[in-house]
Amino acid sequence: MTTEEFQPKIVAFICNWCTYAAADLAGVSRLQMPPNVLNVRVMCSGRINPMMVIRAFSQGADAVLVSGCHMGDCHYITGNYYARRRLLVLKSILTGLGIEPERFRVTWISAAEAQDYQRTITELVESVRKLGPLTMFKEGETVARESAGCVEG
Amino acid sequence: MSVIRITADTMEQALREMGDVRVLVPSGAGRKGTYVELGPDKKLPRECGDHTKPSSPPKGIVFPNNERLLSYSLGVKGEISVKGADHSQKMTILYGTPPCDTASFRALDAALLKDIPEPGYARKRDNFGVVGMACGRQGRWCLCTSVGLSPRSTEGADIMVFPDGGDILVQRLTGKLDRLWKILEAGAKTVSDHELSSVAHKYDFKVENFAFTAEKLAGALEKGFESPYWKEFSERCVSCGICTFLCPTCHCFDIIDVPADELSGRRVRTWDTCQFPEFTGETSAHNPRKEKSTRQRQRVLHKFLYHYQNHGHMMCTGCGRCIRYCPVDINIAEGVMKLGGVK
Amino acid sequence: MTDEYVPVIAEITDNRMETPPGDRSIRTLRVQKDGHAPFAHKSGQCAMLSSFGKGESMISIACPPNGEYLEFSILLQGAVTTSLQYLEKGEKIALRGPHGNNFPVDEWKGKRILVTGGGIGIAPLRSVYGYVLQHREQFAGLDIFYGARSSADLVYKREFDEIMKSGKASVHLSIDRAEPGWNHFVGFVAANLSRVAPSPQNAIAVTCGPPIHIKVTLEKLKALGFADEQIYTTLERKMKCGFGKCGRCNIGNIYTCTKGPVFSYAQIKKMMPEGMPDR
Amino acid sequence: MRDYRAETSALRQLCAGLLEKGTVDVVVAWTEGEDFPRVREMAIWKDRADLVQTITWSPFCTTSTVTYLKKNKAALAGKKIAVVVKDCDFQALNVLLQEYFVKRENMVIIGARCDGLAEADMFPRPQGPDTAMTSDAEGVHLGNESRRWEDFGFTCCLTCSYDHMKPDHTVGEYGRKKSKTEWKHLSRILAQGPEERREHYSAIFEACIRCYACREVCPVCACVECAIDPGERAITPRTPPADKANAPSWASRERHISENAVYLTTRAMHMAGRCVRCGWCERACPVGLPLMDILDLTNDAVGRIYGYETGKDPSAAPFLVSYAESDPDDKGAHQ
Repeated sequence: MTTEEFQPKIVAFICNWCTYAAADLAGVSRLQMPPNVLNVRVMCSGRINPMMVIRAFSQGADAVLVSGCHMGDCHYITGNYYARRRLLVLKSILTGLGIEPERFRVTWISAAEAQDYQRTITELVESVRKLGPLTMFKEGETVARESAGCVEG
Repeated sequence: MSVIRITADTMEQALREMGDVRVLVPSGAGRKGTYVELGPDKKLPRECGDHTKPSSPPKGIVFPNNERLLSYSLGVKGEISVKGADHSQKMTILYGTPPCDTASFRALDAALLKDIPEPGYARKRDNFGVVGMACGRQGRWCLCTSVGLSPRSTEGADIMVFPDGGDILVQRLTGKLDRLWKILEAGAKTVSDHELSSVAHKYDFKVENFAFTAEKLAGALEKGFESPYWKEFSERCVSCGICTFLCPTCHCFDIIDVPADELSGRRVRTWDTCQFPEFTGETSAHNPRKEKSTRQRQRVLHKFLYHYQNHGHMMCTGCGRCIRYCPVDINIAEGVMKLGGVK
Repeated sequence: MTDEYVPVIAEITDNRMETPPGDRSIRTLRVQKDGHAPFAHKSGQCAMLSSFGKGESMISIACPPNGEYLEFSILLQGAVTTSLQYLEKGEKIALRGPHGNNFPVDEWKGKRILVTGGGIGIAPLRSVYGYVLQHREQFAGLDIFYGARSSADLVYKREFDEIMKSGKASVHLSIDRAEPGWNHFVGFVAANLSRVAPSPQNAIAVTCGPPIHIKVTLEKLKALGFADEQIYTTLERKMKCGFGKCGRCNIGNIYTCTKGPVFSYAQIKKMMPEGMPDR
Repeated sequence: MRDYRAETSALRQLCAGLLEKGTVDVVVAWTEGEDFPRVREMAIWKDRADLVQTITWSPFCTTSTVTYLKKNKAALAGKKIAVVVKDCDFQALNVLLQEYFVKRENMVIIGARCDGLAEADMFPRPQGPDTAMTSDAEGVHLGNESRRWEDFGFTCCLTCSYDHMKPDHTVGEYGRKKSKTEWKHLSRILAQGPEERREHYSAIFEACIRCYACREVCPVCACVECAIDPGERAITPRTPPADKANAPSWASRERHISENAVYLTTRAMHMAGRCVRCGWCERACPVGLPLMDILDLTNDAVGRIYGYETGKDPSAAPFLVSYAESDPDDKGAHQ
């Protein structure tokens, strides 16, 4: 598979109050975007458990986007502040493990910023297309060696 | 005759020339060690002992930590189709295991093949042979002579090797590795029983870390079931799986379903351990082994009593891994001795 | 070589409500394969029912051997039982078995059979009293003691009414707390047992239920003069493989999935103390 | 030069006094085991005060008394506890105090100044339990045998520099401590490209056997129900069936590289603001995995980006349940 043909699978967790509205507006405004993104609407970016991101990667996502309201605009006052801290720690870990930082993005897009949403998605898809599929978390069934830790080779 | 004298190089050459056979040898001692394939850059072990014993036991070769049992797919109208897994594996020879690891296959065979065989283990075991080696160096935690084995015992081995200078004496014990045996036998010098016993006698040293004979203590262990000592024994246990996952004979397993999506997935067998609190936990929250003292009791008695009652030999092979690698210094030999009134 | 792990695929031909929906919902599934029972079994044996993606559960077969079908009465408990209860008529189910030993019902012929069940523990006993009812003339008598928390929690109510009407057995029902309109005994099964005080003469007592039920019933039966050999019960532990390998259902050196679940009280007394019903 | 025999007898006296005066109900400390110089954690209750004579303190105390507190929480609940802690255990105790796992007013903290840990298996044995134990800047001396600090390969100890604790009682000189070597390992890993890092960490994920020793020995992994477990530990007889049926399953128990990666990454994530770099997980790992390579990614982020000092202030808010308006934002590819 060449990189031109590679269609990345991207999971986007987006907050109900800002980014989802932005995505909605982008759709209504007919802004062109690559169709590789699976949007998951959540009530607040603060609801995103880091394990959801890890799970998304291990279940085959090539990139994950978490997007919420701008700092100070959270519908629940402080949800995105908590989200920012824990998700960026997660990003540091994932980057350290060798997952390119482009594959995990945390952004803040307000309900009016449909064009920002369009740009973020386009950039994300383009950069991941260049990187190719994620190889870090191989899907269980494709693992040839089923005997972890006992026999090498 | 079933004993020959050859050079270690002849053995190495024979194993390398067998072609479609996977040969596994210990890669090194301690935590970093495991059993690895005999590659071109790897030398066949010439001796064995505590200094060549890896922390990982060889049971994973025939009893993998993670093995698919079946795949399923469901139809939208409730149809089910199930495909059993192919448990077969390439012919594998394990070479150079010390008697404790070799004997582990006797215990595993008894536990997993008797009555109804465990399908995954049975299929892999069919294509698996063990070339055991007499042990030349005891370690600080070894207790093989306490559990009815010795540094030269041949339990579990298909072929046994006794290093003697640059030569090795090779003893055929079962017909399982006859292909290898035929290659070795061609032109080799046969050895008398007398010579074998005089070489084997060199390996007859007594392992004296723990002064007890397990078989004599079985009765005392049975009486000690409700002893308050279990609480003291397990007080600092952290309920991790080291003692059981590293044990060459522990074979308890879990069966889990792993859905790939809503309509398909696989059923997988993984190692499990009696030390995890949820091991016997029922959905109703009833758990017969809620306390860690009861879980440690299960581990010790399973090895030294229940398996002995059911199969006539100790399940512990005396490798000492559980003592050495226990993060909180829980010593199974000490426990058995205290319960048995030896100490 | 047969693969013990590969289940039989059978069909659900009936899914009856036994107790009202809710946290203690019980439903009875009838399972058939091509109009017959998926496999032959004996009274007291179990089968491993699968709900793919959730796991497996060991469930007692709640009907006597009949060649036609298997029945399972399932109490809502966790993930597997929840999805099993949702199975509809015509859907497929995967099961393997039969596992374990059985009640020696054939050896009991000519005796009076006393069945005491508590809660969902009546399910394995149904295979015993069902067998006795099938071969009623070969047994000297049949007493059924059965109790549950409330009248709503009683299973097989219609069946018990029929048995009572037919006069083939004496049925003693009980519930834990009084309810308007309840004209049977109020109190625990063990209390009902001492009230009726059946004679141990030429009798076999079979009991099953929650651990506390078994414990108290055993005491009562002993008080009534039953010998250890006359009392049978079932011991069940968490099971995964069902054929004596996975190592979690053992009581001492006895694996309850192959040597059990049926034991006489005499056998239990010889086991390691963790086999006592209150453990 | 430190003489651990002398410090041990001072510690025994101190603990005997605390029990005698009734200041505490129980002392949690290291005691002499059967296999000198390996030690065992033990709770010494008032009615068995004679056992204080088995208390010991030396560089061989590689285990954690705080893990003992965590694992025996039920037995110790509501009791006045004196606990002997070395420097990293102290930090761990602070983390547990932050999370209200233990109550400070119930604790008497005996801080044992630690100069580094030593592995018993590196010394020839058996040796008598009365063998002299000393240490200096060079290394540890057991009888006539000496080993240098570097020989043990305990990287966490070599880079340890805790110096801000205030215990109720002390053992050993409680002065300022400097790390023996500078910790460059992580920066060496991070200097590599993503490809090499993936290779390095994949090898760790692949070799993990999921015995969960790293989690169980960890003094700050104190959740009743771990996210990795299939939701069976917190079940009570009153848990409704629907709760049990719908419990989230974050990770499967399959053992292969992908699920192992989920486990170890999740653990690293949950260690943010908790890991005190005691290194016991790494020492306990039966297959010798360099687990601190993973946890240090977390520690590096927490320390370098957020300037948070784990376990320093027992009254501070835990890292993951607090935030600052000045926390940095995602810088895209330039993390």
